[in-house]
Amino acid sequence: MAAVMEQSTMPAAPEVRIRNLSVAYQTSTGLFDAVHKLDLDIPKASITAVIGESGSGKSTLAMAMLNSVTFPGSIRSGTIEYAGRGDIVTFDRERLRRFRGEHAAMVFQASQDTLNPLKRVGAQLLDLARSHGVKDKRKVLREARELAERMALPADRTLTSYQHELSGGMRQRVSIIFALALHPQIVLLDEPTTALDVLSQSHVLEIIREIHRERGLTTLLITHDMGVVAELSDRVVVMYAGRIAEDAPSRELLRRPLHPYSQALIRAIPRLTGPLDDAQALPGAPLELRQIPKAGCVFRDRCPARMPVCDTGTPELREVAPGRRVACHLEVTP
Amino acid sequence: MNYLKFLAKKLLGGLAMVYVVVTFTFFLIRLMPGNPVLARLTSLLQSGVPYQAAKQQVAAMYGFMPHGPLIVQYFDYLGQLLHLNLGLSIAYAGVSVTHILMSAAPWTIFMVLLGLFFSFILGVAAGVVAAVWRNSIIGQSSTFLATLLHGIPQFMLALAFLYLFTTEWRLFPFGAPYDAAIHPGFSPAFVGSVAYHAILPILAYAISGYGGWTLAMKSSVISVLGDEYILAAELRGLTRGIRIRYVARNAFLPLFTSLTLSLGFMFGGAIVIETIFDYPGLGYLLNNSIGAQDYPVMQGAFLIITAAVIVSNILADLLYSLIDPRIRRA
Amino acid sequence: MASMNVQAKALPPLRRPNGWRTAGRVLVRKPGRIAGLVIILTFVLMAAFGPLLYPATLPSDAAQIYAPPSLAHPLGTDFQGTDVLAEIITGARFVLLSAFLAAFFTVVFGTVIGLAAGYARGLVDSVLMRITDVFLTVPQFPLLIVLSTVWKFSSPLALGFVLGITSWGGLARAVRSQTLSLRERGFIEAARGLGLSNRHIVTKEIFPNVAPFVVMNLLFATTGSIYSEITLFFLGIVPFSNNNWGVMLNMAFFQSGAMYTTSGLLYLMSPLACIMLVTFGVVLVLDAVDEIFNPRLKGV
Amino acid sequence: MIQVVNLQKTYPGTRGVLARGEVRALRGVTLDIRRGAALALIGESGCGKTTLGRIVTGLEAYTGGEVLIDGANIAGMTARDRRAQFRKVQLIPQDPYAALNPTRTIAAALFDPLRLLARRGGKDGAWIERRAVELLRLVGLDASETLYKYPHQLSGGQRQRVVIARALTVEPEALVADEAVSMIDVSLRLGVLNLLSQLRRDLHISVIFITHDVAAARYVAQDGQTAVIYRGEIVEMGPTDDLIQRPVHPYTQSLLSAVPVLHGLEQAGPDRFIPRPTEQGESNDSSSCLFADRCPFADDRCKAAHPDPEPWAGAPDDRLVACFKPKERKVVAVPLSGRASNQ
Repeated sequence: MAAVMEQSTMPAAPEVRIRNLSVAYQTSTGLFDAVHKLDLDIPKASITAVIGESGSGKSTLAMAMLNSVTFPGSIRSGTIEYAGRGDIVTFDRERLRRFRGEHAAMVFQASQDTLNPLKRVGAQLLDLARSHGVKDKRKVLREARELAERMALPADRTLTSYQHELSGGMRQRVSIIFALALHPQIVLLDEPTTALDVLSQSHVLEIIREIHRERGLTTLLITHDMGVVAELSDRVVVMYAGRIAEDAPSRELLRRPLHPYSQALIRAIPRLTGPLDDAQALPGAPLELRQIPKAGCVFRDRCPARMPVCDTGTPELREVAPGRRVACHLEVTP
Repeated sequence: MNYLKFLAKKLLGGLAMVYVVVTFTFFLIRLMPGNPVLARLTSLLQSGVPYQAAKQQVAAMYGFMPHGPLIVQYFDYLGQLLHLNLGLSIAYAGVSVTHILMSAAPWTIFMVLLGLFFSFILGVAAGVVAAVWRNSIIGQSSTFLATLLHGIPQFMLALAFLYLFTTEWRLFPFGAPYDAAIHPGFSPAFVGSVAYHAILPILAYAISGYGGWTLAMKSSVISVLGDEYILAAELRGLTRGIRIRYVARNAFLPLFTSLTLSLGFMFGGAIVIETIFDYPGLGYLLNNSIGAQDYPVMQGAFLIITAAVIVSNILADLLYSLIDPRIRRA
Repeated sequence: MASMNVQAKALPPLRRPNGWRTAGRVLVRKPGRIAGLVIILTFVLMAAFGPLLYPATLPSDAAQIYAPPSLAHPLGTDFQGTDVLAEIITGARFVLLSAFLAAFFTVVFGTVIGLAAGYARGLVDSVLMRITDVFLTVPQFPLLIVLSTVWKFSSPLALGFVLGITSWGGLARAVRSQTLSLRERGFIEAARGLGLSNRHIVTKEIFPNVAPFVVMNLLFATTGSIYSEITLFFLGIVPFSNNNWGVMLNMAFFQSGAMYTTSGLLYLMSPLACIMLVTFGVVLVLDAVDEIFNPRLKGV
Repeated sequence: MIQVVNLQKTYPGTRGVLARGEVRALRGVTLDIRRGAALALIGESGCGKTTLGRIVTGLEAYTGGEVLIDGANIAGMTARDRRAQFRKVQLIPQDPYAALNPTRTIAAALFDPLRLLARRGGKDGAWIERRAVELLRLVGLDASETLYKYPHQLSGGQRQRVVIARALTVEPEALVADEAVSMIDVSLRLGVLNLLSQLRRDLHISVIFITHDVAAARYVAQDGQTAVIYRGEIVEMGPTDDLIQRPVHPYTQSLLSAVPVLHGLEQAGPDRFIPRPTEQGESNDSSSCLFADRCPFADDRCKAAHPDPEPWAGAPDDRLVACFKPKERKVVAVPLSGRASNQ
């Protein structure tokens, strides 16, 4: 297991290469970066988690990765290169459409209604196949049925259902079926288990893990839950206020977080064992878009280790060990 | 099974509504200051008709006796209604109201439904355009036109049409449903004449409803465009054609609520449009019956207009239930 | 910034947001809104003081029939030689007053019935909604025609009441459905759990949430009522007890054949233009309503 | 303080176009919460725990059994008395965004209930404002920064604190917190959980904490009781830490197994098993164990008869388990040896 992990976190040729990405939102008081000058490589055949709270920019990053940031947001600068496919930011409309769903697909939150309420699930799968010029449409349906069986869904009933006839947990699994239907290489999971309770969550995580391994997918997991990160991902990127605070192999981050924010996040997890006082809440609240300071460290107001330099100097994201990056003025050693 | 129940409920609701309206008009007319029935009786007596004959004449006219307990009159009236007997007209002495209404109703229903159809189809299409291309010139001018037309009262539109098309340019006739020189029948000449005479009123209906539909469809489309499943469809790479179909069908549904609300407006508008264009439908009849104090005709026209609205309402509800699986599937 | 207030721990400064001042500020924020406000105010002044400027019966001059615009008659004269401008100014009061009363009744009936049905639910709701259905289904104009046979609505109050009572259905239904969904929101349940009275919940918790919608409907209902009442006068359904814009239209169209002679065009067009101007003013102001009531734009 | 005896709630099946059979949300729940005590109710969504919370706060009616508040049976009370009783039990709902009226300031939200109390106690307006400031301080908020703000100007954590402060205005004897932290940012959740425990200690308020997050339950009810609910029944109940460390019912074990393991900090318990997902269309038949069709340890007996809660031999005084084959299993993750929590 450890060996597998080592391999996947090696900085070999990345599947996705994000450079200098800024995504801004236009508000009545100006233009604000939800994602700010972000550099990130997503290694092939691994599960990379992006963790962050509200306003961290994690969802914006996910949308940017499919070049689907919608008004009033827009990609201001940067490139998102997919291995062998090019920079998605420069794709024209038709190329972008083919790319989505065929090469990279998204699994949505259980609480989201991602199906057309007026059409049966099966008919919408056929729409998907037709949109991407699939010849053997029956194969798509057959595979969807197999996936449904694996996910403990009654296959025939599911495909003939309308959305309102499915429960939250079922919709979540149907969303996975849609994402996998066209055999994409890259899967983006947007809070896949939020709004599910623990039992459904563990089951969905199990399925994702299995299919990821079977198909050799490159998976990006967006979440706010450190537990999900620990269960599923090989590598984790901690985001705060549109910037990467820390980037490390998951187990190492949990074992020894370097950035004060990562430390605080892990310390804030209620635990089943150990003294209650071990866990502590972080003072303050996550920043809203327009509160993000232009200069200095964005985390300084909530940081227990704040220094004078944090007010003026913006900490660079620097590599402190192979595969570990931290953006903090503190001297840290892994 | 459930669907049949749903149907039955709708129909019963409609019947109950008709009953309420019938009762309402009955008592309203009976409670009028200077009861028209008594007034008629008095005027007959004054003109020298013997009491018994006058009473019979009035009874024949209104379908009931002017004296006697109200409740008896009421059930008598209901009984007559069930036989589609609405009494006799006063203005067109001796002609049965049912007969008058039957010759007027087709014109109104024909024009209102056609007007509604055109305004609905055109408005919905323009609404999609206004929403999907809302940031371009086409979309914005569609919105502007709709807002403008929606803001102009129906009678003003009708007046403008009348002035422009009949007085200024003399393009269309007005004042009759067809050319008096042509014998009614299923001949091309007759149908052509009917269409020619109906164009202006239908246009007035259609244009006065158009703006409202465009604005309603536009806001519905914009709200659907913001729904998660449309974003999901885009992220799954569905083609633009399929996505527009998803949007249009979903945005279309809420319009049925407005459709039922607009039916009353459309049929009510018959009064305005038919009066302005001198078109002999129910609205024209209703308006004229006031001046002529022709209460049986007024009452009948009011009833039949309301009934038409109720029936169209039920049809719209049924249509809706056929399109929306959330209602269709038990 | 959060640590600045450490020593100020006593009572908080009473910086309560002032609703009227915000409303004023919002109204003058865009030139369009100012224009709308000016138009509406002009007509309101016209309605308030117009009739005081002229004698009760306007003078007519048989020598001046259909006179073209001049200094003495800026909008010309009508078929009797009466000054059109004077007719417009004196006719404003009846039209605007009854339209406003109609809108007021519409909104009061619609809001009260909608709130009651949505909050009480159950039997009260069913009964109120069946009544609403009847009023929604029966077409307004035909109903008004029938009503006009029993009731001469010649005062603004009577006409406003009749127009109001025939047009509250849609609003009641909309307010009801909003109330039903608000009722399920956490803050209403909390208020009930805290033992606050039903009256408090309806007026202080639910009503502020439907208020922007209600005010918007008040404005819409005003223009809608102007149309309806003008239509009634124009068609001659309501007896002419006084001079107003609707009567002018009726006279111009049916009596004096203004459609066929260009000389009477101003007589026909003047009331039409006024109606359109009032509508235009309302539409311009309408876009400020949401901003005035949106708490996101209030306060700090 | 709050007692429920054999509480039942059955939702009638819906007739008409979208027909559904009747739903038994609660099938006879018996609980007793003393003044100042803490009770955690854990279970999956749809298990009935939220319904229970809504019933004891007076937001929903029940169809069978009894609810007693301060020893007084709610049934048979006049509406007025019932309201007064239920005022002693305040709900802290899941969604702090919906729980505050967006059109009103925090001050208005706090003043209204305070005004009721002031009227009764002959207090004046200054008392109301003073009390509001005091309550805000009690829940850890600075009144000068919150009192005259609108809800949208506060963060999720602040809002939930305001909701708690508002509940405290009527001086309740119990708080029912229904998933009260699930919509708050993770870094702030513990603060709210700690606030609830603190209020319990300082004000002697009972707390009923409803959640599917076992770890969060532990933070509020560590020295109290935890009840595990499955399909409207209590399947296991006992002192919180003992129940978490030594779960006996397979359903409790599956819930605990499902809690993500923080690999790197801890390792999975040796007996951990991944439970099967919920089957759709479970039968309403209560002549068998309701968990039998999902239970990996079920045998014929479990399908033939229905187990009732009974004391467990391993801790007969304070554990109740409704299982024919109670067995302790080590499913909870344990910290990796030599690695205490960081720093």
